[in-house]
Amino acid sequence: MTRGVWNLCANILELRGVTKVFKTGLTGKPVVAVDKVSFALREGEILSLLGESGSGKSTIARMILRFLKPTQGSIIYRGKDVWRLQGREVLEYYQEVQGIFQDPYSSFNPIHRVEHHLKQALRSLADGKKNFDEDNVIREAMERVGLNPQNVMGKYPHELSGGQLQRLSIARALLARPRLLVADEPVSMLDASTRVDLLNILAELRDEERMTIILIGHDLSLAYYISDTVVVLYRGSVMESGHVDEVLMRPKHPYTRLLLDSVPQLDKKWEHRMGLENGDQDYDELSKGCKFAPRCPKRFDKCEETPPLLTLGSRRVSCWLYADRQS
Amino acid sequence: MEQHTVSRTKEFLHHIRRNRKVKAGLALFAAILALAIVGPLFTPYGPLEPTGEAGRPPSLEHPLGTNTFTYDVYAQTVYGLRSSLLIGFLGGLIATVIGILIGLAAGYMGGLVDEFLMMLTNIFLVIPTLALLIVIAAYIEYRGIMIESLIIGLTSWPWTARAVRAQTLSLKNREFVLVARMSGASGLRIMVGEILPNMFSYAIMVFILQFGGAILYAVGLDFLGLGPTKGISLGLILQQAVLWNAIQLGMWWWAIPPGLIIALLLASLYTINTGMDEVLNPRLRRLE
Amino acid sequence: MGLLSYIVRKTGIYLLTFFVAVTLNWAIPRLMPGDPIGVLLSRFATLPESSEVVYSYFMRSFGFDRPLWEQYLDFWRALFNGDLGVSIYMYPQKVEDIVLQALPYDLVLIVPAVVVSWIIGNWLGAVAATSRRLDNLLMPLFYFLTSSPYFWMAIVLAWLLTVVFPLFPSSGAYSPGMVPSLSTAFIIDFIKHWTLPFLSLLLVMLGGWAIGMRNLIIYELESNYSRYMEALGAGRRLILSYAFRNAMLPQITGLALQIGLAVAGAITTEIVFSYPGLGFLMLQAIQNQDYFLMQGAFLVIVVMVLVANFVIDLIYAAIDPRIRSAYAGEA
Amino acid sequence: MLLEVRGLRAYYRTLTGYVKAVNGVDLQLGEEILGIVGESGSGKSTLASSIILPKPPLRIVEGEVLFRGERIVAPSDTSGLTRVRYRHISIIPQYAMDSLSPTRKVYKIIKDLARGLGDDVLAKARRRLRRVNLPERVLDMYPVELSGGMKQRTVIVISTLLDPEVLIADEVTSALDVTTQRAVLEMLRDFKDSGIVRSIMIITHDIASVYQVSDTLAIMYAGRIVEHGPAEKVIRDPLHPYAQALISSIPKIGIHYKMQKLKGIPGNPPSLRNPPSGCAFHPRCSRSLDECSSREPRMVSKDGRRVACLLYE
Repeated sequence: MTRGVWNLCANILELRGVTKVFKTGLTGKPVVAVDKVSFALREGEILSLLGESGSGKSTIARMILRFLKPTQGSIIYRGKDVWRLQGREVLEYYQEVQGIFQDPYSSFNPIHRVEHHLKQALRSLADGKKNFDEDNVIREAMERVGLNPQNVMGKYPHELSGGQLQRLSIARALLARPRLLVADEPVSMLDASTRVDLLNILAELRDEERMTIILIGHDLSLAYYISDTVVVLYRGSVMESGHVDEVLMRPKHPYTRLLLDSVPQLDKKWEHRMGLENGDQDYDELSKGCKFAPRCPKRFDKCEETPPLLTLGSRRVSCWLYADRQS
Repeated sequence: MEQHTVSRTKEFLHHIRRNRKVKAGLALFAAILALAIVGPLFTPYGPLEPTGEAGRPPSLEHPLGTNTFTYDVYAQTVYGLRSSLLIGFLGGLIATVIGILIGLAAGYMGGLVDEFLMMLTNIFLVIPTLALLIVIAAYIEYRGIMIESLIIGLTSWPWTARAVRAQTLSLKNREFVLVARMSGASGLRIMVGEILPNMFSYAIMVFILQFGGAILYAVGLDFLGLGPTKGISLGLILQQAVLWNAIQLGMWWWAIPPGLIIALLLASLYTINTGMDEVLNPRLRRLE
Repeated sequence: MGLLSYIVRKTGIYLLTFFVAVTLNWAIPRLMPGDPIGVLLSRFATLPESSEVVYSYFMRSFGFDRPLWEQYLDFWRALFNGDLGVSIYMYPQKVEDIVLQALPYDLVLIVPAVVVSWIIGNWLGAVAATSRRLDNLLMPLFYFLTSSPYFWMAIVLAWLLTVVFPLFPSSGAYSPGMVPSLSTAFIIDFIKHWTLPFLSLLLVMLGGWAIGMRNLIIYELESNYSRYMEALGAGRRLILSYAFRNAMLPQITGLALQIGLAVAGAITTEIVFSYPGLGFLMLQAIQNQDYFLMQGAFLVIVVMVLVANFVIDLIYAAIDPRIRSAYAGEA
Repeated sequence: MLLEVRGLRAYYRTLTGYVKAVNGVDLQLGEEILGIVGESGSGKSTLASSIILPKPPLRIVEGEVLFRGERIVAPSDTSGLTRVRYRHISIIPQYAMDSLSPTRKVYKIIKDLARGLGDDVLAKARRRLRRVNLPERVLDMYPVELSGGMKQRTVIVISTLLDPEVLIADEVTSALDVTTQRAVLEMLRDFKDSGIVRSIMIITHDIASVYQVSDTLAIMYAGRIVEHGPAEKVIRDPLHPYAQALISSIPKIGIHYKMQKLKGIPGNPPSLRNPPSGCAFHPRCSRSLDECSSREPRMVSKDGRRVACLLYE
């Protein structure tokens, strides 16, 4: 059942030089949150967008979901620029692209019962099937994400746990039968012991329904668990991207290495003391050159200029160390 | 009025009934309301009906005595209370509705709309409302309750607009608004369907303050001789009392009681509001 | 120089407010049904030397036969050479003279009332926040005070302190027959007349500040920094002093917003004591349908409130480090 | 034994009844770094508050806390705390980012807090700021002018300024990036090893990060400690079913969904308003016996650890 006028191409989603500049504070000082980010996403894949706070990952998610307009660059979904869609096309876009968010309790309006948002999504997005029994479809979607409709239907958000609400968010997104799911830190506010079940659901969606998923987060272990490809962001720019085993098992970019050194693992303890970085860093926003240079142990003179995104096999890395080995 | 935790209506009403301030405020307000409704049954006199005796101190027949024009002060007070309550309700309602509309629009739409509406709000916050009302009212020949409520409502909405805008801003960034947008909901439907319902308990509190504010302005205008051209109101009684030197002539019963009722009425509304604020904002609540 | 841009922004808003107030002042008479101004102008025509009075810019701005924008420009031109028209009630005195004569009485009444009530109110509010017993005792009193209409409080004080206990004169700014001068006799007489209006403003405003400060302090006492200091063994007095300092800041901005209400309160209070300020003037203007005098008084009141707000914003910017740091980034 | 907690029960009084946040905790703290791990509804932060700042709406219902054998906290009497606060027991609060009053310079805050408690505290503060890699001019700044990271390090310096024997660190890493998290944890380890503090109680929900620096671990569930012992043993060979399920549900780099599908703990976090009867974990426990729902397990010691589970009684 094809909808709208989307043409089929290898990459379901492509970001080309996407930039976002915010005016902040009372005086409107410009802050570059996302700086010429480009990456592509193949259908039926899970791509992890990894970065720490202030890396711009959530801003990218909001731009893909058409909540924030990029200052420059374009977001192409199945051949069409997302921000040039008009009227009816916007609704068709949301029939194909849905999002789930970080805070389960903020994703549900406390005044309405939890199925309010599911009914809302069903009525406006699932246009293909007008003759259906609403409650039945909603109950099915709930079971699909491992929820027992009896102890969820008719409840208010504050009566359910974070895990239950997050599953309901996925159920709501599934009602529109989307092809792309943008998950903005879906598990970071859940208890460690229930995160894995959520990730399993996302993985099943990819394997059984060829669902494409962008998973935004900062936890490398969670990303490794279910992703196919990874994009590592730092202060708004792409540092390294590629297949998950290449980037997270055999990292090349110094920042990715620093991240992997810092991630606590339950099977081994940190050996050497890493020492404290100078805490008084206020990075000059508009500084030229590699953004990681001030913290990079392997910094050398070349780093004063902004490194291009080099291609090494299927991996891409933005670092002068590998300039000569460009394949 | 500052940020409130969004409480479920059921739970909110549950706590409200238990809050000491709300109970006390409601009791006092109910008493005054009762006085306005049943009060006139206890006196044979109309508010502007001569009783034959001028300046009599309070007695069984005249619970609040009579004034220089031989009118029964008690009758004047209870009938005057009715018009003050009515103006308070209407004026307060108009101000609250306008304030919510402007605050909601400014908060949700942001950008130029927000800039312009907030500029307008700040201007009207600085200009003294009573002075503005005087200038407007002075030019109106026939001033009835409706007109007085209207001009009060049209000039006292800024407080509400500012508070509602702050609430809207905090709700607008909540993720359930993004969820609604992803379901193709229009801005209007989000404002009415998602944001406004969350402000229900908040709107009540704001209305209570506007109700009190409207009464205060109405009484102020009446005192300056700009009240309803026909009929009686609490402000008018006090204006006459001062004009005819009630105090200097010792007729305290003409001037003190009507003013006391206004003060008690406003105090009851203020107490209800404070009690509700405590329930909505746990940080202010001191657990008994 | 972040502070400069803060001041420039604030001045901009106040100038804009003044502009709106003047425009309202010009527009209201024209919007109202009937022809109140026409009646007033005709009353002028019957008065002596009315000829040269009519030709001032102000009067021409009420030439209804001329296009609106011309009238508007003349209105501003009149304003710039300080011409607010002529009073019918105190003909042929000019409105600006009458109003400027009444202004000092207002300032000497409102400014001390606001300042003193602010100090006492905040102190009482802090005291109420410290102990539950005081809180339950004082708060109902504050609710009652802040809810009392200003003029009713004036009436009560007049009754108590001029009739029941005749300690103070009941009207006027000074005893008849006294000539305003700096002699001690006059000053004492003036202070006696000034006390009751001052007291009635003070008592009503006091309640508002106290309630505000009490809530702010309780809010600050529940804040994270208070809890942290308490966890590190800081004494109750030290924590209270921190809470009081942080609670004072919003009370300064609160001061700016309350000025408008204080002025409105003064208008009605002055009437009870026939205290010759702008309020009493307003009453005379209303009773005599002396529209020019009334609108002149309105404009001066607005200017007074704007100046007060501006001064308070400056004080606030100087005191609150948050404002300076927020703007410092821009230097 | 620096700090001892005996049979502590601490409840929150709310308008709709009691929340039994700490529901019978026994704990001993020697010269070590003890990691206290618990998820939402475990009562770990309440344990910290009960030790250093038990005040309404939190109420100590039963049990006591001893510092060097002396009682400092009991149901009706917390006067003992005033003597030990800051000098002997200190805390790095959960809300470190906004625990400094915005309108008071840092050095003034330090002087107010340490008035009459130590020699020239400002000189010491300068040395400690250098130790955590912060410039000395921080002392002369307003907290509102500091970045988030700088504020947290300043609070760590202030809290440890009088070299307290016991330092409680409540969720100090949750709001930080993974690189700064490691730096802060190593800073705490350095404060312990250099003798600035004798023992640290690190309270967190992130078991992997606290394992890196702690000597012993205590795992909390529904207001009680379910397992407590040396870090290596608890992680390598957890005894309590909750500990086992928790540790096995945490992904590691190298474990991929396609190779090994991990499983979370079914069911929802326990309600502390009316916790499940008997052992609070029984509704979610895969190895629960039928008496688990009726009998509360006692703390027993088993190969070098203490565990509260009927399987081992």
